[in-house]
Amino acid sequence: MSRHIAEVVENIEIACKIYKMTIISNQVAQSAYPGQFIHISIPHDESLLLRRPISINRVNRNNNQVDIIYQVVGKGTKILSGLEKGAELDILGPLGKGFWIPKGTKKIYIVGGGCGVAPVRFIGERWDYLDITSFLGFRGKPWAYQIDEFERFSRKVFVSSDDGTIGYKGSIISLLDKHLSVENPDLVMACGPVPMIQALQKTVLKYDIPCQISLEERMGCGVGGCLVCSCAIGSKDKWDYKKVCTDGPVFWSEEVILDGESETKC
Amino acid sequence: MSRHIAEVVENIEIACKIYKMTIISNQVAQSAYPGQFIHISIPHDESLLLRRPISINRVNRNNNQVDIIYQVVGKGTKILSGLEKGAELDILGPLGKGFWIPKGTKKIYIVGGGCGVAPVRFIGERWDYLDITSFLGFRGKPWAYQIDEFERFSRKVFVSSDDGTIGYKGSIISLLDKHLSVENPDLVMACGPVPMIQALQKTVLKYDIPCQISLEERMGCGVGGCLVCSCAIGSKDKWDYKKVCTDGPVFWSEEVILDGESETKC
Amino acid sequence: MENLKLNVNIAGVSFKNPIIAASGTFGFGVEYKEYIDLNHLGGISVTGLTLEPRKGNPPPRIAETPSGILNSVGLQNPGVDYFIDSILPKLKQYDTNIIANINGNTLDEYCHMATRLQQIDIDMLELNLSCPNVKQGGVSFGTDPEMVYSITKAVKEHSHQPLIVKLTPNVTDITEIAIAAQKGGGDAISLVNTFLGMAIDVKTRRPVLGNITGGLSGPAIKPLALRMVWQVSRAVEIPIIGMGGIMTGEDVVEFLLAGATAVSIGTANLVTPDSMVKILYDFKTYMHNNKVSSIDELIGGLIVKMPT
Amino acid sequence: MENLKLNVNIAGVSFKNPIIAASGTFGFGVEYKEYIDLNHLGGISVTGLTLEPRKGNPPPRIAETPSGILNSVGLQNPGVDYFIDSILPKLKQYDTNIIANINGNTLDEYCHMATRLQQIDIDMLELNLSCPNVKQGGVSFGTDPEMVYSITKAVKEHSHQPLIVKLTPNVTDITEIAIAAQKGGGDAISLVNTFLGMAIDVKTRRPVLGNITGGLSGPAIKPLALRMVWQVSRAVEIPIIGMGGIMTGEDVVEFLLAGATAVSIGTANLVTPDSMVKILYDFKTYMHNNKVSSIDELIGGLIVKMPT
Ligand SMILES: Cc1cc2nc3c(=O)[nH]c(=O)nc-3n(C[C@H](O)[C@H](O)[C@H](O)COP(=O)(O)OP(=O)(O)OC[C@H]3O[C@@H](n4cnc5c(N)ncnc54)[C@H](O)[C@@H]3O)c2cc1C
Ligand SMILES: Cc1cc2nc3c(=O)[nH]c(=O)nc-3n(C[C@H](O)[C@H](O)[C@H](O)COP(=O)(O)OP(=O)(O)OC[C@H]3O[C@@H](n4cnc5c(N)ncnc54)[C@H](O)[C@@H]3O)c2cc1C
Ligand SMILES: Cc1cc2nc3c(=O)[nH]c(=O)nc-3n(C[C@H](O)[C@H](O)[C@H](O)COP(=O)(O)O)c2cc1C
Ligand SMILES: Cc1cc2nc3c(=O)[nH]c(=O)nc-3n(C[C@H](O)[C@H](O)[C@H](O)COP(=O)(O)O)c2cc1C
Ligand code: FES
Ligand code: FES
Repeated sequence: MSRHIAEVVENIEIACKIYKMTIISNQVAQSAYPGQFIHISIPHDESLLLRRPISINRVNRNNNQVDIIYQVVGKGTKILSGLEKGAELDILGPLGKGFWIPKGTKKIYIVGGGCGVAPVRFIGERWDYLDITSFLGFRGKPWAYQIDEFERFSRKVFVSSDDGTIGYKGSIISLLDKHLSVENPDLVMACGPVPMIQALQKTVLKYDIPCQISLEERMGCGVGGCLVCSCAIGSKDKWDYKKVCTDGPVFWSEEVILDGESETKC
Repeated sequence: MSRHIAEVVENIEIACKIYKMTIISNQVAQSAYPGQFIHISIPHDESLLLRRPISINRVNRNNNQVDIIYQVVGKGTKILSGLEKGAELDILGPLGKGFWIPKGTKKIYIVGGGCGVAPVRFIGERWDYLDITSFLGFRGKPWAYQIDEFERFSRKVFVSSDDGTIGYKGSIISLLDKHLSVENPDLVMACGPVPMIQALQKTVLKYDIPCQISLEERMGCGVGGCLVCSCAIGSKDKWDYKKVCTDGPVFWSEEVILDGESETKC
Repeated sequence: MENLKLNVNIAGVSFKNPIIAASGTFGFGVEYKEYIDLNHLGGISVTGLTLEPRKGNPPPRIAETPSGILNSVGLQNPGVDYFIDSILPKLKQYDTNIIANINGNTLDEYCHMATRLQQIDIDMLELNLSCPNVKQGGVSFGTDPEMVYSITKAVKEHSHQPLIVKLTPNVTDITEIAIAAQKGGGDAISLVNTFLGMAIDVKTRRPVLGNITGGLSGPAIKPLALRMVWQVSRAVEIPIIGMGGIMTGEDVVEFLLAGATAVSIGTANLVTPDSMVKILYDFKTYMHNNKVSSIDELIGGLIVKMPT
Repeated sequence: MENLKLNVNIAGVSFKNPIIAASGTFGFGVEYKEYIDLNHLGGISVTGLTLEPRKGNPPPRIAETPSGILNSVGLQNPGVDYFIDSILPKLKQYDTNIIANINGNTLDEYCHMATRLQQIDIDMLELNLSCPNVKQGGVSFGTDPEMVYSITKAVKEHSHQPLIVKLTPNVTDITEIAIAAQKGGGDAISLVNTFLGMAIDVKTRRPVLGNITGGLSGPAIKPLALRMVWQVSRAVEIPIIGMGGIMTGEDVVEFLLAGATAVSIGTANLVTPDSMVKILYDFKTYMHNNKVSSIDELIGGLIVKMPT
């Protein structure tokens, strides 16, 4: 929770238009936990005012390196992708309320879709003593990344793609559904595009499995002051707008009300 | 007169906050003549919409290199100063109606003040067969540049500075005045800050010497279409707004009406 | 990209594409002929004309602001007669629509100009009721619906060409003004002109502009212009030429979706003389990539779920 | 830099420096306490309050535009009672002026809130007549001088604290509205609130904001805000709190020169939580470098040669 300057150590394209950037930030490396994000000021172009929220993919507490993974979708991420080793980034972080492990949790399923694969990797890195099974969905092979990293901490990794070019052809949630019909983990933890999250919500409800999901919403301050990052949390009859930046981005699945019109990109 | 991409070959600080940039542009190198300028789009920062007009300091027709010299005064020139070899610049040019040599001209005086020294160098480079005496005024030694270049084509170079740290202490126009009182060139050609130009106008009038001066005004298009770069040209009773970008930047001294409130920087 | 339908019809005048040079930012067109093929443009709205030649405002006339520019040209122009005699013949060599942007200090002057242009071979008249740099009794005509109505009506009676009414955005309710222009007989509406603004030099403690205030244009105003186009398109029947900060093909799409039938490009011309060709190319690329075969699919095509 | 006079007086309330957090962009202040020492601020105008708690508008509530942002928060807040009971006590621990920004749907609601706050230990009331994201019968109160006059007058009768009237810039003539606020008994004026704008996503062909339109703030609007502050400062006697796109110390100088007595910082807080400290530092640096020992030299200090 601080504003500071982080140095870029590496910035490489790891899949189609998807970049992994490693920065040095002891503040983030030492205190971040899975599901949290950093809020990045875009350098060079003053016409872009807002910071960009990007989740933490991994931290290394020994050398203070922090990895983030981002897809180039607009002007801000385009500029980020052009930064070279030695560049300086003005960041805020770590921010947000991330994933947490309720008492007694032993067996978890990790579910990631597209860019949502990046943040959930941190779960496995940090809590590798749990019994982890991972479900990763991609558009296709050119967009897939870090499957090997998940293999390191997962009992098993299931992969699917929309076009069948890697793993099963079809939605990762139908794959998850099959597994839930035979085995119950203590907890599901997920991040991904809105349609995937909506399918997930139905599935975990059906099997009555506790599930934490990480949401995305357009942000301003990132620190809880401007109220622009609202998402509807509660039940259909009784809900409130909560802040994705400080109340989330991680919420209990059954409390998240998605209207289906929210934007997604990957 | 074209829009094209020029590559930066070199960009170095040659005096306090004054940079010399060499770019490759065959369009400019082959057709530019003294007093013309290029109109540079500032890269990286989209909040800065307008191009920056910078005069041509020298061209090399053999290797298509073009030199410009600029002082860092604001955001645009600051960004220019950070460009490195290999960077690409979107430029328009060569633009404007520069200096010209009326028939029969043999002996000329070149007068430059501050940043105005940069454009008048091109006069001596191009028309070095003339009998040239140069008068260069600077704020002080840290801001002086290219005196040796003027020595190559000048019979004599006179230098002055406001603080006396280089050359005579005092205004370059009073030095010019002394010389005009004993010798009459066929033509004076000048560029410099408004107060210098105003003093020059009085001096050349006193000795009745033809004088061409190069003006600066805030610009939009640079090609004569938007009418924002106006300067008053004519006589006190009968004047019109002319365009610095296409009717100038060079005008006959006796026609230039300066109200004394125009901005200058160097 | 060759089979795209790009042409639009505005008040009976056919435009080969929706890209029109905005008045005052593209001179009389001919200044740009070495940078851009004028035949590729939908139309050109020439520099604002007045009955008599005008010198315009004292320099400096331009200031750069964040993603915008302020200008205070103040309608410098050689007068309508000079335009007709010396400029129009050159311009007529090109295959593009010519729009005469007319400006008056009085209702009489507007009518006088319309009459003078009646028999002249131009495609449309654009009634500028909105220049923020020239004031009549301190208030510009364009902020009062009744004035807009009566000037439009009077000019309409004196003009043979279809009449575009150009609105100022410096008003509380733009729809009220647009409706007045329609009621007065305007055949199309163009909006927006510039927003009144100011810049101060903290070194000299003086305004940057010689005229103190000036008109803001460029990307900074795009969200405001877009909102006005959207509001007006739902309030009137006549077509709209939208403008304000268009720099890319996608900006054109935004204005069409909001309800404009064509667009004008202003500040982009000051930035780069061949902008309009680039913008048209990018616009066609958008259509191609998004499988839009006709521009008509985009015009007014915004999908809205009205908030409850 | 230690001997600079930075304090200003607004309607009898002393501000240690001219930097005030703009309503809605700085929460209730306490959200920022880990990033900024609240004791260093001249004042904090808290998030817009309403009588009852409000949920606000559907997401997305923010869009980025060139050098600006559009927001459509729509006054999400826990209601005035919750503010008084649960938030104010925390805020009162800091040495800075607290301004309560109040918003009503009816004249009654405004008066009710003023009454409720009468005995409460806040320094000033800010009457927000200008939120573009919440409408009453389609027109916001702040665009009608008579409404402004009567609401100001009524609230003044119910309030003990000095009253700031916050104006919307979405009007034809801002001076008319400012004069009405002064006549109604307003002790100060703050301007500008946001400009109504819109952004469209060309991929989905939908508005970016859940509320379709939103309020534009940030550097894009600075030239417009500055012009309005300058106009209003020449039209009224009461002090002005200027805002709109202030991101740097030099921006503060521009607003003071134009006639503001203090300034508010909005969008800059969304960009970086400790912006105000940096802006204050840069402002002091400007004063130091330009040998300005007192802020009073800058207020209204614009040197103008009126155009003829
Ligand atoms: C908590 C959180 C964590 C995120 N983690 C990641 C991640 O690890 N990897 C990744 O690739 N992306 C992540 N995103 C999405 C990422 O923030 C956007 O893709 C990015 O901001 C787009 O910026 P741009 O300038 O390239 O796009 P533009 O479309 O040009 O951006 C315009 C504006 O919209 C905002 N915006 C656009 N898309 C989104 C979006 N999907 N979510 C939020 N704001 C958006 C931008 O921040 C900016 O303010 C995360 C978003 C949130 C809220
Ligand atoms: C024909 C011509 C030739 C010039 N040649 C040179 C040269 O050879 N070397 C040099 O150092 N400078 C030259 N100048 C001045 C140079 O254009 C400005 O110093 C430069 O544009 C400042 O840009 P900035 O972004 O750093 O300053 P900012 O103050 O941030 O610029 C803001 C805006 O004001 C304009 N502006 C500011 N100062 C001037 C100025 N003095 N003249 C015109 N526009 C200005 C900028 O172009 C920009 O649009 C020339 C100007 C003209 C008109
Ligand atoms: C330098 C300049 C001069 C202008 N002159 C005129 C004019 O003479 N008549 C007119 O109707 N509009 C004039 N305008 C307004 C433009 O036509 C256009 O409405 C406005 O700039 C918004 O579009 P933009 O953001 O693309 O520039 C002028 C604008 C600029 C920048
Ligand atoms: C996210 C956001 C929320 C706002 N909420 C309020 C509000 O509740 N009450 C109010 O008077 N102004 C509100 N405003 C307007 C600001 O206080 C300020 O007037 C405006 O943003 C212009 O200043 P800026 O350009 O520095 O942001 C809000 C602005 C933003 C960006
Ligand atoms: S982004 Fe400002 S409250 Fe969440
Ligand atoms: S800069 Fe446009 S006419 Fe000279």
